[in-house]
Amino acid sequence: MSSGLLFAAVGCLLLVLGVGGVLLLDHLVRRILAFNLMGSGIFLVLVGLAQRSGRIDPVPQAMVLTGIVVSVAATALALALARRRYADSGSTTLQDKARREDRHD
Amino acid sequence: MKSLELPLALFLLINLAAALIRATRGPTAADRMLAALLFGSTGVGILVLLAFVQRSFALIDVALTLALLAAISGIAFAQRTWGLTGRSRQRRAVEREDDHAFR
Amino acid sequence: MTTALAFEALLALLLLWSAWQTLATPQMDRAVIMFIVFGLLLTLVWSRLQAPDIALAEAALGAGLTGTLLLDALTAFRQPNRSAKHGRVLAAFRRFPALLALLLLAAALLTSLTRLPLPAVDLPAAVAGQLGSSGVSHPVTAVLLNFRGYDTLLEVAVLLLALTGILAVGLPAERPLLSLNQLVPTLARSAVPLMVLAAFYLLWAGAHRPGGAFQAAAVLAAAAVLLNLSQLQSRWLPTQHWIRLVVGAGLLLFVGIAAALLAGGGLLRFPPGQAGLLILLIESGLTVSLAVNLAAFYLLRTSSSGQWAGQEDSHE
Amino acid sequence: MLFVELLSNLLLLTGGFFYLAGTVGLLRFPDVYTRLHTLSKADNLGLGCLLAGLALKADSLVLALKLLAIWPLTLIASAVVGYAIAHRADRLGIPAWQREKP
Repeated sequence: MSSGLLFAAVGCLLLVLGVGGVLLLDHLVRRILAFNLMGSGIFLVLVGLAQRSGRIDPVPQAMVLTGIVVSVAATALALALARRRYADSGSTTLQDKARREDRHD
Repeated sequence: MKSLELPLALFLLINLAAALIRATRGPTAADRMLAALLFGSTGVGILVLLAFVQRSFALIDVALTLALLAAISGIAFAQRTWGLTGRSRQRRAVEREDDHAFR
Repeated sequence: MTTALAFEALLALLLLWSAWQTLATPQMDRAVIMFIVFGLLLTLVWSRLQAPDIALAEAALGAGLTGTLLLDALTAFRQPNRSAKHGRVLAAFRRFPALLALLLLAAALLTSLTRLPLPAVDLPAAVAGQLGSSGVSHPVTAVLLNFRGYDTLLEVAVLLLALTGILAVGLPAERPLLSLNQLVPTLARSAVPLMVLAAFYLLWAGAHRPGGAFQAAAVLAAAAVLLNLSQLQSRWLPTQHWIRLVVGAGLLLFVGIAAALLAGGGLLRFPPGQAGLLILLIESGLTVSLAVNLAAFYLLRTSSSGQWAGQEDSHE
Repeated sequence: MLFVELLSNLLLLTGGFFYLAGTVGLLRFPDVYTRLHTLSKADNLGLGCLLAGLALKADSLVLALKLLAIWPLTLIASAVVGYAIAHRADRLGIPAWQREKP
């Protein structure tokens, strides 16, 4: 097993972990973190898969470089939205605070 | 003579793993921040060793960048975050004291 | 060979462990720290995968900007740090249907990974073949700014859009530092000039070895963050026009050069003779513009008496 | 030539030893202040030996100088971060460990 393939497999697992986190966790910052894990998983798959024969491939590397910068921008925007949501409603999740308290407790 | 770099890199990674697991279990938030600090020394060490193992000396630039920037998140944590998100009464008390000092 | 395999296997395990901790740990500040650790481990992985360009960007952004942004955002949530329901939500991972679906997804991805045929087009050879006419000798830079220049053009546009979105959503008020000690400004005074030097070096190096505009911009942005943390640089206000000018200038320069070249053929098809010079021009402009854009994600704030301050207090 | 190689390997091994000492300290020390010591002292000494050892193996002078430039950077950075964390920990009232008197 080449190191490219090994880390592509790790990337797949990270992607699955991130998908689970985005779907199942409720805190918005935690979802943002999970989304970033997904992204990193995809980057690993891209580069790892292209280099599974051990040869360096500059094309996916350049694309991932672009992707990393874009994901930082997306994270910053998402954090601003989460802050705004909290400032407006006092909730750190997508559910309304009042409804949530009705349902539990 | 067998080259020493790769075994040493593995050895450093084992050290990093042990220290990371210890640091994340630590009682205070600072112990967890130690985990990020570890990369300033052990991570940089692994990077320079990898540069020699793979004969790709651009990795030394990566190590240099990491050495320059490793401090930032630790400082941000100490000066902006730690204590504001904590729960214990002790921390709350200090936080209130801090607020007084600033207002 | 076995030592190399052991190294990679341990690195892979650590990476997965830190990712799991990011999601599973109950406290948010701990989750963010584990995410920073994840990013730093990823830097080691990129180095091992012979991708020093990505490792540079990951190290600079992960250590300097993303972590600081996340740590800073946490302070906005004045709620108990531990989300009360996290234990129960985490149990969702153990709930049978969800777990089954995720395991099936993982199995499907992993099996398809091993069955993928090798690509029909030999991209590394194609890049190597055209490298001579690209104006630079480092293949990743050639792909980024020449062969797939429109990717980079759109990326700059995305960054600008994200910043516009943040301005539209509204900026949080500035908070005072929790504690300031004298050593941090001392560090900033000695480290920031070195960071600027390193950024120039990375920009210059990009033409023939790993480095380039993005990595240089990330280092510059980290320098701005460090200056702010040591209170040598106050926060930026959205009313400061120079920020808008500089942030827009990178994209304008890029679009301008692209439009000028449109007459000569395709979008961003550089004439081989001047390609090196044009790429250097674009990269220099991009470095400054991207650095200000990235730093603005962290540094832009309304003044402390802004609208947000009152709203935040009402939820304490 | 053989002497240089021997010296370089010796420095690498010494570096490894200090890293090990740092890890042992991190695992065994009782509070956050002492644990900060292990990272900022032992680990950085290990890094210094490592860099010196590798600089002896470098092909060019530029490379060796670049390697050696990393060390003061990490020294300054870890000193400042260690101090910032300890300072804040002290402000938050985290007590320092004390040996129990018999």
